[in-house]
Amino acid sequence: MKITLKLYARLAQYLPAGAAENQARIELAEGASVNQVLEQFGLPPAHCHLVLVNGVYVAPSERPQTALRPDDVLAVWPQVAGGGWPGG
Amino acid sequence: MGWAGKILRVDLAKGSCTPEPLNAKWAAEYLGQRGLASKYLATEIDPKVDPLSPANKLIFATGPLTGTAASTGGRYSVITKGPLTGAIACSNSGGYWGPELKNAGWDMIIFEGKAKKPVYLFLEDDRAELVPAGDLWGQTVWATEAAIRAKHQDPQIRVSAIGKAGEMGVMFACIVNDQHRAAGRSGVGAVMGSKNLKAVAVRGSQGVRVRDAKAFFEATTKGKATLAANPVTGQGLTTYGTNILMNVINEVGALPTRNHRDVQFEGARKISAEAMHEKRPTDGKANLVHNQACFGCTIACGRMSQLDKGHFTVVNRPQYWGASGGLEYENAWSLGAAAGIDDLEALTFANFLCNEHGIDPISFGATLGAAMELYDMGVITTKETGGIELKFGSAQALATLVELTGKAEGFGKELGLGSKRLCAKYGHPELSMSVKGQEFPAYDSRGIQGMGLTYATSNRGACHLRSYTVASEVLGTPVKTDPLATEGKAALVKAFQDATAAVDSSGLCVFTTFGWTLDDIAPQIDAALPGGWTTQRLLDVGERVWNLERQFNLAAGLTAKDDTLPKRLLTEPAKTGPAKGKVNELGKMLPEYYELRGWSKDGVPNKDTLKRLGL
Amino acid sequence: MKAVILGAGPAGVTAAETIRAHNPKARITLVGDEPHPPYGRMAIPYLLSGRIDEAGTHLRADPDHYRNLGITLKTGRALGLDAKARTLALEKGELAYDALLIATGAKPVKPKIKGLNLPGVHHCWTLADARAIAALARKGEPVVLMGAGFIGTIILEALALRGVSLTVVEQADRMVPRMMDAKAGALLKRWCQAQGVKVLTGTSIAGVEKGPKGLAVTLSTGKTIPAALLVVAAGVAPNIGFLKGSGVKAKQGLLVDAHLETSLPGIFAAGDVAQGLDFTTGALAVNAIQPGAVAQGRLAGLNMAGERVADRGQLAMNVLDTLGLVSASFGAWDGVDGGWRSAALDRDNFRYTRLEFLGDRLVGANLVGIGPHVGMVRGLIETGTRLGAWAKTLKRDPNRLPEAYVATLAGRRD
Amino acid sequence: MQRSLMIEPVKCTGCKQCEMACSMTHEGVFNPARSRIRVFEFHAEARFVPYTCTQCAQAWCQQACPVEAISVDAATGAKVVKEARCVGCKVCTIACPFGTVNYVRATGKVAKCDLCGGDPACAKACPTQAITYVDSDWTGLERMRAWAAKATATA
Repeated sequence: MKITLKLYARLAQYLPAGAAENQARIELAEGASVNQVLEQFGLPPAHCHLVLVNGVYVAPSERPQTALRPDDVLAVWPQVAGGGWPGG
Repeated sequence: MGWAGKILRVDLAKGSCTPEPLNAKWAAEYLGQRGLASKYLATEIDPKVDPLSPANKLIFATGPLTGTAASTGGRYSVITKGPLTGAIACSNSGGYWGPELKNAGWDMIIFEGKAKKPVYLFLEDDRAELVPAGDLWGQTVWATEAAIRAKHQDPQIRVSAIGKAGEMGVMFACIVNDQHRAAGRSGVGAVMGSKNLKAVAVRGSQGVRVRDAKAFFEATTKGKATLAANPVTGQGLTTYGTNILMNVINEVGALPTRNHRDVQFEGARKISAEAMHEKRPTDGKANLVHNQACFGCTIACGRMSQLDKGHFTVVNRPQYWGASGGLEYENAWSLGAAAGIDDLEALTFANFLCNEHGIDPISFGATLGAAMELYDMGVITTKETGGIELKFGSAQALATLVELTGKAEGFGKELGLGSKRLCAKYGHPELSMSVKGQEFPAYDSRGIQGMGLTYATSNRGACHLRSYTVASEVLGTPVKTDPLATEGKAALVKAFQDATAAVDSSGLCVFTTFGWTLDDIAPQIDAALPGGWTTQRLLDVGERVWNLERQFNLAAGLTAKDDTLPKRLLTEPAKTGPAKGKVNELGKMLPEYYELRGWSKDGVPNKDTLKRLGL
Repeated sequence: MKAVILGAGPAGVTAAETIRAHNPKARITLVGDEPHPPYGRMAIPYLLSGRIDEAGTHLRADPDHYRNLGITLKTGRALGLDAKARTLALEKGELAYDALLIATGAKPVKPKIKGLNLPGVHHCWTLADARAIAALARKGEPVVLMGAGFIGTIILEALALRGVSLTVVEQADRMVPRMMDAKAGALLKRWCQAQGVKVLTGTSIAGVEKGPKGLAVTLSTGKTIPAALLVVAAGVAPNIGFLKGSGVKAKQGLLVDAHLETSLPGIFAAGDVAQGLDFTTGALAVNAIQPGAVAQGRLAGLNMAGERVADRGQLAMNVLDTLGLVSASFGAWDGVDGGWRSAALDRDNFRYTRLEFLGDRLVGANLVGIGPHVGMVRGLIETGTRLGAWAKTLKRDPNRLPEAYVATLAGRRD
Repeated sequence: MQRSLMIEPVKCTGCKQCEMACSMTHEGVFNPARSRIRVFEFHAEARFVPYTCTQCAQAWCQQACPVEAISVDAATGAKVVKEARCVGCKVCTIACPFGTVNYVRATGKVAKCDLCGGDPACAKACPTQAITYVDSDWTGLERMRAWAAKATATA
């Protein structure tokens, strides 16, 4: 099955070759878990702070048993924040 | 000690500048800056005054840590009754101006009345002088700063000024210092313009003392180490700035797009921090040049950007070829997604012009988005716009209108009304995406429920800087909560509101709270000030400030009915993303919030609450 | 090697130290004509104003400094010179030398005006003068100062700080006419008057007589004013009288080449007595200023020690504190042919900045009410740094010079 | 090995922590106007340049002083102002071609960087290592000294 993997900020360096604009279509075995993908691409677990499947947060404890489905979007960020415009 | 102990009262009508001692009792209760100046304002003006009348006052205030080596200790606020909202306004700015005021020996400046002719205040240590500003009237913020520095022959003078927008009463005009740092929201610049006050120029050489220099050094050094070790304040914000959020908020389905018609923007990535780092195909250079810190800041989230000289916005306009303040998340959103525009260079240009002319990019972009929806509906046509095709996604319209709005010319004058008045004028008040007349920032409360309550209850109208529950609901700081749930959000909002009010009163930047709690801040304040400052005392200050602001607004005529959201967010479900099918469930959160605050069902603070807080 | 240095001011002392640094074996004799350890004339006004004591004027703080360096101090006055025999005649005895430095400095000029020999008329030049002035310049006493040139204006401050009732008489149309332009001079005058000092420009002293307060000073206007003390600061002339007939060539001062050597081999000159290369004009000029004297002393010392080092010329420059108003001038402050200027004047706040350029290079400056980093002016002038686009910026706002300096000279290190 | 301040403007964010550390160390107050190091801002270039004395070998300031109020700290190589001897004549301020000796009205004396006796507060306070205190070899000090010599001199 294919899913979309999106890696942002400093994690972009872990995207496969040929990826553009922070994302890549990747081929996975049916039923692969979130954690399997993170491991497959060598993402350091400590840096996988915000892990979203189709925009929904997956807590670290759920990542091993959360199975991905075809065309899911898995997006990952290190710890980030913004919030805004400190002029306001 | 922390406080300079002295404030300057400027009667613009009389042309007098009078020093007076800082009210020490109030300082002990309200700390400084936002809290303390709000106390002065609430005590000194009738809350019912017309914000743009001479009876309103305009206060520039620093906090006790402003001008010290505490990380981010470089802030000041402008406090007044806001014209956009009719509520108390407090807009916070960084850069170098606030510390300069403190270094000149002043905690705050209170402007009263209205000058007969345009003036600016020149303050050099103890010397205060109102200088005729007829030649500066009509000038941009940037030109004003250069002219004042040249006139007084001191390039180190710091200037806080309005552009033509403030002079002309653009309802979201702001006050800009150091090229691109602004007391941005609620139209404080229009109040300044209504007083015929062009600028406040400051030069200080007296310095800031703290109660216990050794303890202060230890506390601030520890604080800096904590920020440096934190992945957000030590690396994330430093490297990517706030606009790292663009893709995050889009992914969670809370990026307001095309005047909140949509909650996800297909062009989000093109205007994100990641894109700012990439080389442009046109000239091979990145939009982002460097990061910049405000005074004392060890985070340095500020962006410095440089445009592609060949871009249509600046071709043949070399005055915009240098680096200047780049896109923060809110601005990238408001100038971009809110109007459906994905041209990073055009957004950066618009951002430059917002700073140059002194308008709030959030309210400007959101108002442009609302106008585009009216255009899309056929309510506004090229007849009204003077030929401008106001289509969603038009970078050309953005570039043209940011300049017209900054100069309050043509259709820019209409946009200068702000979305509430503009939409009402064209018969569609429901299309103004605002609370109490102030436009939303960059989070759709259908996808982040707590932000709905944040916006509805914010004392200065819709605002993310009063309680940033996004930190918890999306970013997992300090703990992750479910953005689509309403349970527990009332308590979360109250906690964020009180803590933020305390930080805003200290002279520090609220961004430190990504790495610090009040437990990190209290020792720094305690070392700077006499009287013993603990986390609990700061929380008390925060709650006191919040209730003081609330009391002001109630006295100004606002009621619980104003604690609400536009119909669209309460009734039109999100179309895509995780929040698809959801509306904001404010009704589930608001009563609980009132109760937690110790307020009546009508949102009025109970007697016990007021007594407990010494109000 | 026998090195004799005549004159124990900054140039002489620096030369002696420089020779020692390059030649451990040289026999170095430093001859002064006053009975004190070498002191800085620059410090005398501060002695007068009470900020320092006499020890505070000493060029070197350590009393054993010269002994530790093996420099022989000698008090004496030179009478003449035998260049062939390489001997210097003193009032008491002779000194033989292999290399001689003449660093005898200058002495104040006494104009030919009636009454300047009366008691109560003093120059302000030596420590002895300072003592005499201090005795007369008491709080509230009327004091007249003749001359508001650079030295006069420094003395002005010292006198004013002593609380005397001071009148300054300057025959030129403005204060410090050889250092400042008319605008700057006018600012200084108005500032001094605001501090309670009477400044009469375009006025001269016609004569002095005894008077009820001690002296009566008659001005060119015909008016006569009382004075307990008249201080004469009407210019200086190099101390070269003893060289008459020696063969050392002189005009305004002793003419020296790029190696600070006079027309006679082995005889060098430095400091206020020397007419050396001027950085700005390329001509020979007497630049009687402290840093120039030191630089020439150092160069002369090097050349006397056998290091052939050439002078690129001394930049004329001065800094002045007039009762709290600090001003400075550098190089071609009055402009050069084909050049251009950028100026900013704020009369109310006593600020004036005038920069003179040739092309995109800075060549001179007049500054009143100066900000920080004033030395950068020297740096830019002496390096001849091309300012490029910054020249345009400075044309709009001359006070951005420190930024221009850092951007063009210092900021490009990485 | 003598050490000196290495300044790398490309790392500077303009936060002025160095100025505050300097003024607090020397004056007991946070006051950038009294700092001996100053960060220059070049906004249009997004460039910030900390700037202070290079402790140049020529020691223009020391040479120009008429009363030996500036001396060399043997341990650090810093040219140090002895306040007790300084008369405030300001000759050093015009003599220093780097413009890094400044007159301080409040004290009537001049002030300049003294390397804090070998433990510079500015370097410790810099959050981005734009200012570091390193072996002189690393700073290009010799290059700078060569520049100083060429720049101004007389040599």
